[in-house]
Amino acid sequence: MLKKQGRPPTAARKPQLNDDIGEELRLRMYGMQVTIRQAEQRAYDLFLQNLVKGTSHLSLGQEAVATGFAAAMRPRDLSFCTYRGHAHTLARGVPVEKVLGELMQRDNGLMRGKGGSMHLTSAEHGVMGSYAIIGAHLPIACGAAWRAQYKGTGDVAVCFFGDGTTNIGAFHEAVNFASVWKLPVVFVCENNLYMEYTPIGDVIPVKHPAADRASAYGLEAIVIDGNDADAVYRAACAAYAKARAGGGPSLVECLTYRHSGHSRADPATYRPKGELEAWLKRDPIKIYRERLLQFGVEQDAIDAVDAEVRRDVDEATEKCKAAGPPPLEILTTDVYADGGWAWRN
Amino acid sequence: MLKKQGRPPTAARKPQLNDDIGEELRLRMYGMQVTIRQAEQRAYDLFLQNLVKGTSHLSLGQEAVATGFAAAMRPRDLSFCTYRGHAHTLARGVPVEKVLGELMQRDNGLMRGKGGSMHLTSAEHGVMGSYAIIGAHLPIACGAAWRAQYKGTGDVAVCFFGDGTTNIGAFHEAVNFASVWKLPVVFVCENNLYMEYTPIGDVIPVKHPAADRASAYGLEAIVIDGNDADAVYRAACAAYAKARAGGGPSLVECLTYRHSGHSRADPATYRPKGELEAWLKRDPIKIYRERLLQFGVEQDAIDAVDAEVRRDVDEATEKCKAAGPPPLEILTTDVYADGGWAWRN
Amino acid sequence: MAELTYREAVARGIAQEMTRDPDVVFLGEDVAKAGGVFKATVGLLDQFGPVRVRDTPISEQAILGAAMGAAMTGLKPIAEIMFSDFLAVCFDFIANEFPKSRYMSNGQLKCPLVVRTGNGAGSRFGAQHSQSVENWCMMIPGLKVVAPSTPRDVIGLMAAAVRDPDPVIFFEHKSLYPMKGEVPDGEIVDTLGSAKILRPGKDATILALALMVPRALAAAEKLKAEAGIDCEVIDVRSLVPLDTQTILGSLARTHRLFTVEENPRLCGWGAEIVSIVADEAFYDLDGPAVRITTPHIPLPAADTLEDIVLPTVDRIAETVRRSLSS
Amino acid sequence: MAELTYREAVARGIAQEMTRDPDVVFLGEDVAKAGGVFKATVGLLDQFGPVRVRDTPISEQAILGAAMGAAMTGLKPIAEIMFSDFLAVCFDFIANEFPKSRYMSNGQLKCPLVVRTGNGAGSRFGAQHSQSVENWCMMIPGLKVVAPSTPRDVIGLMAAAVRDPDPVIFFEHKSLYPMKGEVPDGEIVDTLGSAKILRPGKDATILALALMVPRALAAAEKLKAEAGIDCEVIDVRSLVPLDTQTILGSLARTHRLFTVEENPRLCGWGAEIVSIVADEAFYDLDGPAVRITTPHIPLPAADTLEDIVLPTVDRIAETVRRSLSS
Ligand SMILES: Cc1ncc(C[n+]2csc(CCOP(=O)(O)OP(=O)(O)O)c2C)c(N)n1
Ligand SMILES: Cc1ncc(C[n+]2csc(CCOP(=O)(O)OP(=O)(O)O)c2C)c(N)n1
Ligand SMILES: [Mg+2]
Ligand SMILES: [Mg+2]
Repeated sequence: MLKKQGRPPTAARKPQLNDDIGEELRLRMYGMQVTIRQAEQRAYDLFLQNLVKGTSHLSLGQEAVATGFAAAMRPRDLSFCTYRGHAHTLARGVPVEKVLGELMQRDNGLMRGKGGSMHLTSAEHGVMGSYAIIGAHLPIACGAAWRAQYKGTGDVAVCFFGDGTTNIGAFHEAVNFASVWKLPVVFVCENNLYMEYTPIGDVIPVKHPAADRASAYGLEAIVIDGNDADAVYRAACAAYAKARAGGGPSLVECLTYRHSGHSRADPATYRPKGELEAWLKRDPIKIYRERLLQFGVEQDAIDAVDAEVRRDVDEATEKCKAAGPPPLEILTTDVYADGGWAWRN
Repeated sequence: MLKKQGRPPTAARKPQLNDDIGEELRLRMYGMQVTIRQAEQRAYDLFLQNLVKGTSHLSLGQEAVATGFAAAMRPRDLSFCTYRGHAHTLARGVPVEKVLGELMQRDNGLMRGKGGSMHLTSAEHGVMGSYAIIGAHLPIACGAAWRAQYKGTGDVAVCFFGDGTTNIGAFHEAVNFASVWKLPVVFVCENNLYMEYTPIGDVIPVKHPAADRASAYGLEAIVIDGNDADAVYRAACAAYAKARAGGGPSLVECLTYRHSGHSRADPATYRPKGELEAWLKRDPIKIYRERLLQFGVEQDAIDAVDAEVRRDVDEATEKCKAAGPPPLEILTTDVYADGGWAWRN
Repeated sequence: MAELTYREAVARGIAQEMTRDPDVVFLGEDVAKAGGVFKATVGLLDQFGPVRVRDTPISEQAILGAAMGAAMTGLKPIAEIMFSDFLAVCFDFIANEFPKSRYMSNGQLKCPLVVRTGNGAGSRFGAQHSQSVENWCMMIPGLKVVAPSTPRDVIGLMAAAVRDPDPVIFFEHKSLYPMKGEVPDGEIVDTLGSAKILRPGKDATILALALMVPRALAAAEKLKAEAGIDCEVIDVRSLVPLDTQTILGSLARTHRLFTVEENPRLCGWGAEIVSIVADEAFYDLDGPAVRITTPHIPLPAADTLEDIVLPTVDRIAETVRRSLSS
Repeated sequence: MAELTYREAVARGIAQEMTRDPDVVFLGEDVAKAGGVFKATVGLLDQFGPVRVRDTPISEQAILGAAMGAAMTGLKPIAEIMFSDFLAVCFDFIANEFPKSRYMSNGQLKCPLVVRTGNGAGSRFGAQHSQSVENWCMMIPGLKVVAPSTPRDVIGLMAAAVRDPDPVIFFEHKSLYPMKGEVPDGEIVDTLGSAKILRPGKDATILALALMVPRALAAAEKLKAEAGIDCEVIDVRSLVPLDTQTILGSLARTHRLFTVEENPRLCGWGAEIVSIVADEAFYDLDGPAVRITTPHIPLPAADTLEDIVLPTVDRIAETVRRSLSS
């Protein structure tokens, strides 16, 4: 009663910076989202200059998912990504240069151009690979979680995938397996409404591609706002805590949207009029910037983050442009553990 | 009130033979269950005499499922079975001789010994194959249903599989696909509590391997008593009617039990004490015989069915014993549609 | 006569068959509304409607299984598996279901369907989207396997595949999609199991498939111009059935054999052919039979690496030249 | 020295490695409580407990995927795929995941695991449970592939496979499970990539694998006794790495080559070896290299048919005899 009467309505909604997330982490999460955004926009520019080779799949608009889940991880937790994995890779702290270098297939790339944009991997950052065959990495993440369980490390394996991936067999096998073995793995479905060009609603008989399947595996149906990094962070913390406590896997569906096409080849003309515009209003970076301001963070501080990221991305771009192609000798290295490719004597 | 007071309690429970199923169909369903039982027992005897080659998977105790689903089919409806498919094959009217002949790998077998016990097929009876790789036939049944939908034939494809099969990827893909395309296919899960030797309860985090997954595909959870042919028949009728009306697929879980081991090699020692005995009390043939008696069918009439089946099975056995092995020429026939196997000129 | 791209030829080939036979249906991921990720099936939805041209979930096993069940009961499905690398996620249908049901049922069941799929390297897509996997299918008894190298062959072999009563795996080469070629007007129907001598020659026989065909031809021209070596170039086109007669016939004239394979070396189609030749044409051979293949490694993504990994015109020419002069 | 069955050797081989290294774990369908459907893993659950020896759902993709993720992060999993035919339902892991992750990551990821699986015919199980599919794996760059023919080799090669830092596909032959052989006491560790000359000879080299090894040996004895032909018999044992030196060395002495393959003909390992020989040892050969294989058909179930479909001792001997005398 006092609350309702005594305070002005704005003050009543005045958010607290010293909540469970706090200012420092929020600034970090803001910076990460901006880093992903700018790095991917740069990737797009470089593609237009014919400097990004092969394909590439941007997460523009989905930055909050990668950011929130990564921010809640411990260093030894492991990420398993898809071809749309730049965001998740950057979110674990992999330098922009390494990612852009790989997209440009230069010698300074994360895998020196051997893997390409769809297979970003940085074991030292816990990014245990990006997988380009739909569904494959869900069972693989189970295996990493199994190892954590076996060794009692307390580590969590986190596996990111799209809405369309929920219809492939490996999804079903993996989530069931993880649930029966109570593995510390978190399955994160980024529901961006589309597969490549076909709306997910056309190919499932339920509303939520992941959450409406959760009960089949004895799991809770979890749907969160994937464009709000705070909501993502909190869901991640809960899922990780459950996993670390021996409570088994979680399946978290994040509602989000990709601003650009499926891949660089896709102008995304299949989207109904107004859909993009509506989602742009819910741009995760816009939302987060507004929240920071609302929380009392200064515009200058925010601008400083943006500028610093831009410097970083510019510098990375220059380094990549200056880097050479991978030397031809690496063509046949690292097929086998002995470093070579000999299949005969 | 009148009912309760005016009639003696037995009369009150006196079942009506002229219900939706009726006497004639009931006698047919009884005969079919006995046929399956006796044919499979014979197969077992022949195995002990070393006359059944390869493997074989009996459905002793599961006869009501095959019988009820087949009895509700129209001649043009299609059955898709597993390696445990003798029952479903017989239930569509395939002669015992043809089935035993195949198990004995004789020239009079359904496929002249080329397929063996795990692949019983009789296209003329609508048995579109028995599949020995877990899960494969679920998508295939979808295809047959797609053709029925495309041609507007009103035919239904019926696909039988076990509890353990619900954990393989193809199950998930097929049921989702069928639901989205609203295909006239009925998925029948025979939950006999075990995979090969491992209890299904050990490998799923839910109670019902099929029914607890139904909602993931927008389907109703249906669990029936698989040892009561009447219950099975009614569930089948409902599912087929829905399918023919364009209502799409159903997923029906039948609770049942196999009296013998998984395959001929399995003494089934992994079963807890008393489990088999408890289920033997619920033997589908025993249940059905009692029901017929209760319904006023004469013991003599029932015995006559049993005796006729025995004659038939005996005769089939003799024919199979007399039949020779397949001629060696058929080794290379029917690889391709031209009848031969030429992969080169 | 019109000039078409290989990509356009795919759509025309499918359209030709869908027009002819109402039982031909087409399904796959993003094939209908979007016209395919390679834009090879643009226009089919408009022309034949959503009942015959259907988008599916990302469920390759369901796609191939549905195709099989439909084929078995009377339709003639064409199923797309977007990238041939994805045959691995539905390989049970390729290896155990399609090719065995007729045999196991002693001829009771049939499986007349076509799986078309984007095969091969050159797009800098990396190891999981660039493979040449025709051998995954060639080694399975009961399948037929074709891989056209020109727009004309795309249409003709597509027609042959759709009309064939057996399961046919149809490999389209991703790097050939933009290539243009002359295509006659009207219906085109080829036959499965016939290789084509594209360039007659007397000094050596070079066998090639799909993207390797234009490279083999260019290498032959180079060899002629630079070394006076006159190679016969044969487009194998169909791995199963295999036109052994054309191959052995050529060898009887040239006495030397080279295969140009995009696949990684081990157990490639070239090995099979060389083993046939080593047995049946041993006394025709004047020197070693040599396979020119992609090294037995996963494929790299980087353009510079990818460019040197597949057999190049130079590598083909150099290998032949050196082998003939030793 | 003890006499063990091939089946018992599997359990002993696994036990040897699980005892040595606590990071070795074992998973599969019905492998723990039931001791495996072929009873090849009886006793492991009792010895190593349910944390290291685990039953799984019928989810082959989950089994192989879990093995891979565990391998990648430090365990040494052994995964069972009950029948090798089922590799088709999890082939993405075999073809696209295991063998490519190290390469694509430029050496950052590792995949030290073993997939063991029951391979081959002879049990009258029919086309979907009898195949010899070692070639499905041999053709994939990045895998290693072994197939022992004796109890001793089962243990030695299992140890080598488990200790190997790369993914190894280990083919056990179902028809060999009951076969007995002498096995030395104590630890046995073999090396991958070494073929074994089991019977020296001077007139021809016969290469065989798994179940075909005893048949090739018997054929060699028959040829010696009946035709005075002295064959060298080599157990190839490891398809990748391939011991080309032993094979080429033998050929340099005998000048004639025969392969005995259980696989259907097309793209078999014999084709690969013949193609190597046709290129590198052309001038060593005194006559055609001949492959003796199962015909290129799905396998029949019936005993009478199955008995004639695989290469038999008589067919091997007769083929060699006729070829050497022509
Ligand atoms: C097994 C397999 N099938 C198809 C593809 C082609 N493909 C790549 S991305 C994609 C769409 C995936 O959609 P979703 O899971 O929603 O992820 P998103 O791309 O939206 O992040 C498809 C079909 C593939 N890579 N692997
Ligand atoms: C893909 C595949 N994995 C494993 C097997 C081996 N296998 C044959 S039957 C069976 C158990 C199946 O259990 P369920 O589905 O419950 O059927 P039931 O045998 O009880 O009728 C297994 C694991 C197989 N045939 N195919
Ligand atoms: Mg999506
Ligand atoms: Mg069962």
